[in-house]
This record gives sequence, C-alpha cells and structure tokens, in this order.
Amino acid sequence: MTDATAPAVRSSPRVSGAFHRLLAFSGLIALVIVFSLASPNFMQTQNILAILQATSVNGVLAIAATLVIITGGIDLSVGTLMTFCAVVAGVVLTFWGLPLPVGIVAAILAGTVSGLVSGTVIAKLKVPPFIATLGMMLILKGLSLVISGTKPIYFNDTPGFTQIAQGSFIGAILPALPIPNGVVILFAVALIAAFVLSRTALGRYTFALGSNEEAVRLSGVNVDRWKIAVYATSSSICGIAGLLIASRLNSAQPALGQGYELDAIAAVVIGGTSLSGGRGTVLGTLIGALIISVLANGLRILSVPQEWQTVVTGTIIILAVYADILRRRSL
Amino acid sequence: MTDATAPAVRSSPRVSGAFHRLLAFSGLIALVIVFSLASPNFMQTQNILAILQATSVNGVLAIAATLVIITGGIDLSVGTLMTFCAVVAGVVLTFWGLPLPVGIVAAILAGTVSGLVSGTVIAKLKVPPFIATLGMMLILKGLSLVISGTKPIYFNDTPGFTQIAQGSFIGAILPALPIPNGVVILFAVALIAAFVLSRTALGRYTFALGSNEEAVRLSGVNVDRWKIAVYATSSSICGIAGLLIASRLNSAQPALGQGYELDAIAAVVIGGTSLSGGRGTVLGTLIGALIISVLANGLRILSVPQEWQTVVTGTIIILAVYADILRRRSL
Amino acid sequence: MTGIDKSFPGVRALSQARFQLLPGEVHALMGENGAGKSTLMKILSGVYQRDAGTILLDGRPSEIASPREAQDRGIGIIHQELALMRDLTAAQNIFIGREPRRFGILDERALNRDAQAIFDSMNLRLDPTVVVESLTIAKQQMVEIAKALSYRSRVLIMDEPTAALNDAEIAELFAIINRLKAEGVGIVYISHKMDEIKRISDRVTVMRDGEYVGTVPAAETPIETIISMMVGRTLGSETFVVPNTADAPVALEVRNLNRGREIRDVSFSVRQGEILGFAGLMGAGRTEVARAIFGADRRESGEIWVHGKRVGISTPRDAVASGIGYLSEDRKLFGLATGLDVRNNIALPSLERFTGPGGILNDAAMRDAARGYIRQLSIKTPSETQEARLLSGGNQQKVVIAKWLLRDCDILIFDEPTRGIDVGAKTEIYKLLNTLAAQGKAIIVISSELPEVLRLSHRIAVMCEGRLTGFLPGGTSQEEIMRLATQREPSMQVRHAG
Amino acid sequence: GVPSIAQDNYDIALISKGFQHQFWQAVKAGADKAGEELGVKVTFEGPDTESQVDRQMDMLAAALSRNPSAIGFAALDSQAATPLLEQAKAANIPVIAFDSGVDSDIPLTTVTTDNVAAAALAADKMAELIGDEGKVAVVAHDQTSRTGIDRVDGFVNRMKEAHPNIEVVSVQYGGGDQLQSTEITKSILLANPDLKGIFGANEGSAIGVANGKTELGSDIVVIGFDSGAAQKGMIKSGVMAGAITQNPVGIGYETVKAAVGALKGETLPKVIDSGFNWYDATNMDDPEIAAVLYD
Ligand SMILES: Nc1ncnc2c1ncn2[C@@H]1O[C@H](COP(=O)(O)OP(=O)(O)OP(=O)(O)O)[C@@H](O)[C@H]1O
Ligand SMILES: Nc1ncnc2c1ncn2[C@@H]1O[C@H](COP(=O)(O)OP(=O)(O)OP(=O)(O)O)[C@@H](O)[C@H]1O
Ligand SMILES: [Mg+2]
Ligand SMILES: [Mg+2]
Repeated sequence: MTDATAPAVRSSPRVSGAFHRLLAFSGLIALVIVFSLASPNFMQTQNILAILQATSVNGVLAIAATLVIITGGIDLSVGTLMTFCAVVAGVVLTFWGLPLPVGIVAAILAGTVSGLVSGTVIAKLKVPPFIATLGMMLILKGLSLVISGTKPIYFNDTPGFTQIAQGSFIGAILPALPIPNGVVILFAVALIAAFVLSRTALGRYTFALGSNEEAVRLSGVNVDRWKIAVYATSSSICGIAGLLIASRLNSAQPALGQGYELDAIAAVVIGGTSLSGGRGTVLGTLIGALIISVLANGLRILSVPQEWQTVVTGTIIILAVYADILRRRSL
Repeated sequence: MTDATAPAVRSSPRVSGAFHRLLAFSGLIALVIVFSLASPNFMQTQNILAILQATSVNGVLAIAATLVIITGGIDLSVGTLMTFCAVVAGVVLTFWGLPLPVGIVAAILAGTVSGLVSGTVIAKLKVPPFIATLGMMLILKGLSLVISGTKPIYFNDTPGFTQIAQGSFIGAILPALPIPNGVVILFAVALIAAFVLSRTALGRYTFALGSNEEAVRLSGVNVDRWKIAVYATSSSICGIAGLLIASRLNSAQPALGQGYELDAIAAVVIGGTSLSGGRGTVLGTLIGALIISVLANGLRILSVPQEWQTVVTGTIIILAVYADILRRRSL
Repeated sequence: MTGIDKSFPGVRALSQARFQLLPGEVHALMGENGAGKSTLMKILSGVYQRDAGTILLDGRPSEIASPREAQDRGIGIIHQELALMRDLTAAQNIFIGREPRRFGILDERALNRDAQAIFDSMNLRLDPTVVVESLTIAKQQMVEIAKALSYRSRVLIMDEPTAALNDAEIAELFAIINRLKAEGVGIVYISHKMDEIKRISDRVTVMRDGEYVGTVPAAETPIETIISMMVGRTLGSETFVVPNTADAPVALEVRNLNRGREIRDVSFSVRQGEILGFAGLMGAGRTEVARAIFGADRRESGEIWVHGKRVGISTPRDAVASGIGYLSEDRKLFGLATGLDVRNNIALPSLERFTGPGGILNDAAMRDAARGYIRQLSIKTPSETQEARLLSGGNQQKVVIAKWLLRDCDILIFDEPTRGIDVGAKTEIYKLLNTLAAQGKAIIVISSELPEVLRLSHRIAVMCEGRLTGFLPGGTSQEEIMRLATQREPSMQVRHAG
Repeated sequence: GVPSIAQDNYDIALISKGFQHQFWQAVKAGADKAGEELGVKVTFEGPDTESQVDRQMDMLAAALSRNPSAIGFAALDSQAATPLLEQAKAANIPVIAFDSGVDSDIPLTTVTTDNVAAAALAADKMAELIGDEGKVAVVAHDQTSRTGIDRVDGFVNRMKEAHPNIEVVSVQYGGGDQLQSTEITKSILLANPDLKGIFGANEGSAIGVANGKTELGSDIVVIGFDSGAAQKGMIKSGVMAGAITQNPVGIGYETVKAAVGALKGETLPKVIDSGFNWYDATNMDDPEIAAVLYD
C-alpha cells in the first residue's frame, strides 16, 4: 500500500478529450456532407443562417432540458413554459406598455418562478418529475390562454422587440456575417450553461444529484435546495427561449408550445446525455439540436414529400444515436 | 442463522393487499364524488358509459405502455403505432377486401412486427428506448400516411367492423347493461395483461429487467430475447388499440395518434408504476386512465372554460399523485 | 486458466494471470484490492471475455461466452457486488431463469417451496416471499448464496461472501462449504478475512497487480507469508495502546434515542480521542442508531448533544454542520456518487470550501486535496478523474473515508469501515483511525467482525434488538461481547457509562 | 383546360397551414392538378398543427433557400412571416397568399374563403333546422388559429345578431382530433340534455360531433364544415344535416395558377374568392356542388 507496492497505474493511451469531442460531430458532419452533395442550395449562407435560426429556440430549450436531465429528472413543461414566458412578456410590454427591459426581465422571471414551483413540487412533495412537469405543462398551457385572452399578443408597440432574435449585432459590425441575434443568444446561453455545469457548485451538484441523490444527501448537502435551484435555472432559460420565439414571430402565440418538449428532449438524448442522469454535455445537446434542424431543413430543400420526411427523420435519429454508441464503444 | 441468533423478521403489521388496493382508488373516488355533487348529469348511466368508452383506447394503450415501463423502458410510439395498425387493418379490409378476421389479425400482427423492430433496436443495438421509440414514432407516423395515401380509410365495406368497439354483446344479452364492446375489450386486455405479468415467465422477466437488468444477465437469462418479447407483446396490444379506435371512428385516420403517448404514459405513472422500472400494476394503470377520463368528462360536463380545464387537469394530476405518495408513506 | 490478459479502458486488470482448481478443494484466491481477483473470476463465469489466454475445463480448452454457458458447464458464482433484482422476492431471485412451471404458467407455490427447502438446508430463517429490497445486506447476501447453491454447480466461485455476514452466519456458510466439498464441488473462495482462509481453504493462490504470484498449501503456510506474497513485503503487526481518555471532554452524547422497534431508548456518549466500538448481531440496530444520529432517518425521540450543546439534527446536513461524518455500510447505495469521479466524490461534502465568488469552483484546489488523500490512503486509481464506479470495492471504500477526512469532522461514525478491504488496507485504516483519535476526534466504529472491534475500540457498546445491553472495556473477550449481544434485556451495567 | 406547355421548369413551393388533414390534402390535390396541367413543379408542406407558427417559419425559410420560382403561402400568423416575405420580395420571388390573408402588400393576390361569412351561413342553416330557438353548441378545432377564431366568431355572432332566441351554451375545442371531438360532444350532450344542435367547425370536429351523436343515440342537428368521404356519408345517412364546404381543390388550383400567371407577368386581382357552399343530402349530387367536394 505504500508507494513501493502500489504499482504505477498502467493507463492505456487515452484518446484526447478534444478528439473525442470532434468525433461526436461525425453524425452532424455526415448529414451536412450528404445534403451539400445532394443540393447546391444547401450550403448557401442564407440557408445556413436559416438552419441556425431554426435551431435557436429548440437549442435553448434543449439546453434547459439538459440541466434537468443530468439530475436524473425530466421536464415536459419546457415548451408550454416557453410560451407562458412569451405571453408574460406580451402582457408586460403590450398590455401594460412597459419598456422593453422590463418585459425581458419579466419573461425570464416568469420562468424562474415556474421553475421554483416545479422544483419545490419535485423536491419537497416528492412528486416524480415526469408527473410534476406534466402537470406544469398543462397548467402553463392553460394559463397562457387565460392571461392572453386566447389571442396572440403582438409586439407592434415595442419596436426593438423583433431585434432580440431577428436583428443582427454582428451583421451591423461585419456586414458579411449577418448572424441573427437569436443564434448569438443560443451560443451565449450554451457557453454560460457549459460554464455553469463544469465550473460552478450548481453544476457539480447537478451531476452529483443525477449520479446518486441519496449519497449526496448523506454527504450533508441540502439536496432539496439544489434541486430546486436546478429547475429554477433551467426554467429561466426557458424564459429566454420564450423571448426568442416571441421575437421571431413578433407575437406571443398562446396555443403554441406543446410538443416542443419532445424535440428538446430528443436533442438532449441525441447529444449523448443519458436520461438516467449523471452525465451529459451542453455541446452534445447543441449538436443534437443541430442534427434535428439540419435534417428538417435538408429534407425540405431536397423536396422530399412530407410523409417521407418523417420516416427518414425517425430512421436517422435512431442511426445517429447508434453511431454514437458504436463510437463510444470503440474508444 | 440459527434460531437463537436470528431475530424473527420484524415485518410491521402489513395492511392487507386488498385494502391497499382499495385505497389506491381514493383519488378516483374523490373525483367521482365531487363531480356527482357538482352536476346531476354526471352520475347518469349514459355518462358513465361515455366515460368508460372514452377510457377504452387510452386504457389499452396505457396497458401496453405499462409492460414496457415496468422493464425500465419507455415507448413513445404507442400512439402512432396504434394508428399504423388501424391503417393496416384498413388496407387489408377496404383496399384488399379481405374478411374481417384477417384484418384483425393483420392489425395485431403489424403491432407485433413493429414491437419486434423496436425491441431489437433497443436490446441488440443498445439504442436507449427513448430514442428508439421516438424514431419509431416518426417512422410509423410517416408510414401510416404513405400506405393510406394520406387519406382516411373507411370501413364501409366491412359491416361488422364498427361492432368491435361500438356494438354491445352484453347489451344484447342484458339490455339493461349496454356496455359497449370497446369497454369489455379494455377490461379483457387488462385481465390478460395482469395475468401475464403475475403468472407467466414473460411477466416475471418484465419485472426482473426493470429491477436489475445486469443481475438478470448474470443469472444466465437471455435478456435480449425477453426484452424484445416484452416490446412485441406491448406493441401487439397497441394493435388492439388500433382496432378499437378505427372501429369507433369507422375509419383509419392516418394523421391521428401523436400526442396519445403522453396520455398513456401519464395514466401509467398516475397509476403508481415507477418510470425507473421494476414495479407497477395493470390495475393502477386502469385507475390512472380512468382518472384522466373522469377529469376530462367532469370538467366538460361542468362547462368549465377549456383553458381552465387544462389548468385544473394539470393541478389534479399532480395532487392525485401526491395523495398517492402520502398514502404510501403512511402505510 | 493460464496466460489470462484483460484490459479495461485506462486499466490493465490482468496480465498473464493463472489459476487452477481441483474437484473437491476449497481454493482461496487472495490479493489486495484491485489485484484482479474479481475480474479473473468474472472471466471464468462468462461475464467478461478475456483478451488472451486459455481456459481448460476437465483438461479441454473451453470458451465461456456468457453467464448462461458458464452455468451450463457447471460454473456458479456469487458476485462480490450483490446482483439481486430488488423488486423481486427472495424465491423469485433464486430461480430467475429457471422458474418451475405448470402448463406454461409459473408455479409460485413450487417456487416458494423449493426456495424454502434451500433455506432450510442452510439453516436460514427467511421468508421466501419477502421482497429482497426490504432485507438487510446480510440477508441479501444469504439469498445470493442460496441462489448459487440452487444451481448445484461443479465449480462454485464465492467472491467475498462473508463481507456482510456475522460470525454465526459465517459458521453456517462454512458448514455448507464443507458439505459441498465432500460432494466433490470445487470452490473458489475470495476473502480479505485472513482467519477464514486458514479455517476453510486447502490451497491459496495469491495475485498482485493482475499477475500470478504463487500457489501454496493453506495449512502449512503461515499467514504472514501469504500477506507478504500479497503486498510484496512484510507488515508489522502493530498493537495499539489504549490511551486514557477518561477525562477528555465529551464530544457526542446521545440521550434516550428511540425509533420504533429498531432503536429502543439508546443513550451513550463518546469522548474526544475515544474510539467507541459498536458490537452486536445482524439486525441489532447499530446501523439504525448511526443513521438516526446522523439525521438520515427520522427519530421518534431523543436528544443529541455535541460538545456539551444540544443540537437539533433532522437532516444529514444538520449533522455535518455539527461536525458529524457518517460512513455508510452500503457504499454503492449511500456512500458514493458512482457516476462522479474520485475527486468530486471526495470533495462532495466540502464543496462549499472550494466555492469561490459567483459559485465558481476552485478545481485546482480540489484536485490537490483529492490527490493528497489518494496518496495518503493509497487509493488505487489511474487518476483523480477516474469514475468512482470503476474502482475496485476496497478502493471505493477508501474514497468514502477520504471524503469525511477532507470534511474534517470532529465526530466520525464508521459503519463497517473495512468491509471488503484487504489486509494491507485494513491495517492502514486501523492506523488511520488511531491517528484520528489521537488528534482528538471522537470515533464510533460499527463492525460485525469481533476481532476488529476488540482490536480498535477503547470501549465497546453492545446492542441487541434495538437496545444497548451494556458497555465493555477495550480489552474484553469475544465471549463477553456475545453474552451481551444475545441478552434481551439491558444489563445491570451503568446505562450512561462513559 | 390549359394546354400543357412546359413553363421553363417553374418550381412553386406551397407552404400551407397543415398537411395531414383532408382539407389540406385537397388543397394539395388541387395544386398538384394545376402543376400537372401547367407543367410546373409543385411542392406542398405544412406543420402538424395550426398552432405551430414557428415551424411554419422554418418551412418557409427552407423553401426560400431552395430558391423557388414562386411561393404560395397560407399564413398561420401573417405578422410573423413578414421578414421572410420581405426576403422573398428582395429575391424577386412572387408570393401568392392562400386560404387566409396576409397583412402585407407583398402577396400579389389572395386566394381565400370568407370564413366568417361561411360560419354565419352555418348559423342561419342551424336556426332554420331547429326552429329558430333553443340551445346549441360549437365544437371547433383551434382556439387561436385564424380559421378557428373566424368560424366560431362567425357562428356565435350571427346567432346573437339574427337569432336572439338561440343560445350558444358551449364552445369547446378538440384540436380537430376526431376522437377528442367525439368525447367532447358526448360530454356536451350529457350536460345539456335539451341541446338542439351542434356545429362542428372543421372536418375532424364535424366527424367527431356526428360520432358522439351516434354513440349516444341522440337526435340533435349536426352541421359540419368542409367535406371528405366521412362527412359526405354522414350527410347521406342523415346523421349530419348538412355542411358548409369551401373549395379547397379550387384554392390549391387557383394558387398555383395565380403563381404561374405572376411569373408570366400577368396582372392578378387583389382577391380571388374561392367561395363556399351549403350542401346537404338534397344538393350534394348537383354537378357544381359535387365539383367542390372532395373525398
Ligand atoms: N469494468 C471495469 N472498467 C474499468 N476498470 C475496471 C473494471 N472492473 C475492474 N476494473 C479495474 O480492474 C482492476 C482489478 O479489479 P478487480 O475488481 O478484479 O479487483 P479485486 O481483486 O476483486 O479487488 P477487491 O478486493 O477490492 O474486490 C482494478 O484496478 C479495477 O479498478
Ligand atoms: N430497509 C429496511 N427495511 C426494513 N427493515 C429494515 C431495513 N433496514 C433495516 N431493517 C431492520 O431494522 C433492524 C435493524 O437493522 P440494522 O441494519 O440497523 O442492524 P445492524 O445492527 O446495523 O446490523 P447489520 O450488521 O446488519 O448492519 C433489523 O431488524 C432490520 O431487519
Ligand atoms: Mg473484487
Ligand atoms: Mg449495520
């Protein structure tokens, strides 16, 4: 047991983290190559921007879902929560006529509060996350209709509002690169989330909870508080998604949102995060979300009939995950 | 080990199984009482039959989902698979003009085959159930549109077809009790599923897989084969659901189905089956499905505005599960 | 088995390993934690596939591609980590894959009858219809043994079967082993308990770092020789001086603790610098007491005083805040976040210490701290970023110890601290406990190994059926402990001793 | 019709509000027919539900990336589409609106049905059939989509204005899902035993209403919307009194035709009204009615 007896640990040559991460892109890259060869319209700047723009909302939602899924939970309410936050922004900006920053803060705060509620129901009342967030999904769906008066709320009186997702700060500086703000926000959210996950106490507890909640509790950690914090953080990110989609549509559409949770969770799982918790990355989720949008866009560009688009998408999602499994196994 | 040293196993006085099961109904009974008091129209025979009829499709789907969920898996494809099986019945009966029994067998067989595919993808390729069945959900959705020619298929040439769900064998014998066949089929499926789960090898391995798959493998059991068998069985039951819905609508509607998986899974979880596998009952699922239909029916009977219906449903789903948690804790 | 190689990502578990088993012999397989014993046996039982080497069964080269094939060839195994289906009953676990059927339908009556027959043959009182999740680890272990016996194998591998058993159960197991031996069954016996090796085995094979060291006859070889083969040097057998802690201040006092039938009016205190051993039979309630003090389970009544102040402990967080650390007896379930790496497991209770402004973690400081303990406790791991679940059992245990050391608790409760830990490491841990006590920490050690309790404790508390039946001085005898451990009523001895 | 002349490989992308429903499939059929006759390539896409405004934006964006000759667009929310329509304009891609209008001057023309007027006609027919008094209900498909709002408003307001003795006791939404609409109908009927009629505001809702009526053995008056084999059968068998039909095949056909016209530089009227009709057992086999019905 002393240094003399403990043998040097013979670690086999490890594939470097960076290379590993690059390989994770392979499914995405394969898709991009296939579509580029199949259609000259695919690799156009405009189309790339369209794909990124189409990824922004689902990407942000998927990042929110990633946090919760790493704890071993699930959040079915991300879609309707996004809508709810958008409607809250609509009420604050259009009905009450308050200035833009107030609306932005209100939307994100609406997310936070909703997350505190689901988190509390899950952590304190011990209701399984699936049920708690299913309930929240319905509650938020109903509330969005109630507070909006079942009508879309338009942001015509808040001129800057469409700029949130549709404007382009980067394009204003570098006209050659008119990347919409929505995409920039997606990447900013991803960076921050990745940082939180890897470098902060919140992130560490997120992984720990998913790994073995009982062990965390017996380590003297306030498990409930951290779990609620994770749901609140995740839901605040849904608030950002709400602002993005409202800005893209220049309106808060109260009926939209249900069904989006499935795409978000799919992106997370395609990205290699395990539904049983304890592991996952924001980068993976981003790739997962991109795979979904590239597929949808590419099949449309190729004018594949819509019923076949669905079949192909289903098949490729399975294959992409299978390829990822093979890759991991071979490492 | 000897009598002297081993203390008698101190099992706390156990509430008898029957009583325990009765208590599980409490949420359902509470709802029924509330609605009966609130509206005289609720406790009418006709309305009770309407509720049961409304439960039949979701109930059968939920039973299918129960099997898979007990193994620790999930099946997102139950809804679109149901549709696919209905469309297959339509093709066989209406397009090909074959006799009714052939159509029934074809629908169930379509389910079995689809289950064999998902089961194989999950067991052999190790694709997580969430992704495998998400992919299948999309594939089946597309295929239903493709083989139906994106049009509903009507069963007007197969006169007995509507009888499957809408007729009433019992009513023919006891006119006072016009219970539709769809409801009888639901209960028959429930009985058989309960029997399979508790008394057959398939059922035993279903629980064993959800309890500790690795231990089952180490015990020398052919885990893959049994897992595929569970998915195939579950999907065959979706075939029955397909026949039920097609019979009720007298048509196979290729566009319907997505979204039904959420109701089915909700029924399972409300019924006390754990999403992490290893435990669950068909009776619980049946109660879960009934809770969902009673809620929907009762709120409509009370003419609660639809947006509020959603809010109330969400709240009650959470409360029902919370009450169940409290009940278990107090036992 | 000859020339067996096996590598895992980042680890070479076996290299040119070798093992030979004769019919009707008990062959002990020895080695330090992580030496590769379990891995070698998993290869023999079809769980893992070897990278290289040959396996001969009855002199013929054989491939064992799956656990099923191993069973078919008459090789049975009791795994080190319990491999039970927690939601199934004991009988259902035992006969999984071989359920008796009538007309294709499961025959539960026959199933339970057959299981009961096996339990009877083991002198085990256990209801075959009880769900295994509700059993104690010891009982679960007995179910595993019953399951292995039910296969009627020619070769039976037992990977640390006694880690969770008490002496009476061990005696019963040995009787079973002797019976099997007489029937010509070859038994591979893995254990870290040296006395057992002498008692039960015919030959001993020692492994070190995945390599074969040698095979010796058990009877003729002194324990010291086996140990030095295992660790590659001789260990001094330190004897510990019992320091006088009689006037040291009381660190922890428990008054009238109650919880159902598991804990009945338990009162005791521990002084700074004192090691209080807790002895008792399986199910005596020692773990329950520890968990109740730590706030892991709700207690019905009772007060807890730390350093003379009454503290309200209702969650483990309160306990940790009061300076109490608890090392659980089931590390897989309660001790380790198995998906996290070693570093984060060690830092888990102390994360706040490494948290800077904005909640940002100081990973470098965490790494240094973790490396310190990896060195201090000789935790065998490729690096501090290895996932905890990939460590061998003993090394996982050390990680859990490290996390409480890093948390710097004044009061430490060790529940079966050396379960599944090799001799070398055990000595290290004993030394460690003594050092900690010498530093003034109050220590409670719960152990089912009486020699361990006797060797470590300054004072011994004995429990029976939820009651404290008495306190004994450190140097007492096993007989004295057993007397109190089977005594139903509290003794004359002063209840608030200490 | 029109002689089949190759039109320089025109590629026309139609982005509709839906895809799987029979109404949209009929629009697609009309568009395909025009495509074949005029020798142009036509693609047709739409989101799963009429609330998925952003999905429709993604479809429109992908269609623009394809750089089509012209675009046909049925906006779920006309404001949301403005930036993309601007993009189309900048790329000189003519845009034809169909089904409902777009609040913008970019579309060269709009091929549409007046849903409010169509639903008002349904209200008048309902009043006529129930003797201008009593309780009625509406089962609609969507609470927030344009057609959902217009048809509910058209029906309810017409009742208020022209038929004061009729009370609309319940308006519920079943997402156009036949089964859900069936359950809703049964609840409404059970809660209001004296109900006289229900208006099903689109195809799925109408079939659901008729199903619910059959399952309960009720004898209320059912008025539907749109056509399809099921509704036609129900009207023939008397379960449904009649229905309003739009002319979806005509909408699809006219949209493609207008697009080709625009590409050839023809001037187009501001609105192409595709019209609507009441049909019941008595007139459904009339040639001009049969022509606008679809299976
Ligand atoms: N699945 C695995 N993946 C990676 N490494 C592993 C795996 N299983 C075992 N190892 C490593 O292989 C080595 C041998 O482990 P093994 O479990 O065989 O040791 P052991 O002799 O049984 O130890 P103990 O006495 O602690 O049980 C250890 O270094 C361990 O960390
Ligand atoms: N999870 C559980 N469910 C039901 N009963 C339990 C559970 N855990 C412990 N018990 C029961 O509580 C009593 C006290 O068990 P405890 O584990 O505290 O004993 P112990 O003295 O620590 O023994 P061991 O040496 O087995 O750890 C026993 O009768 C045991 O069967
Ligand atoms: Mg081992
Ligand atoms: Mg214990």
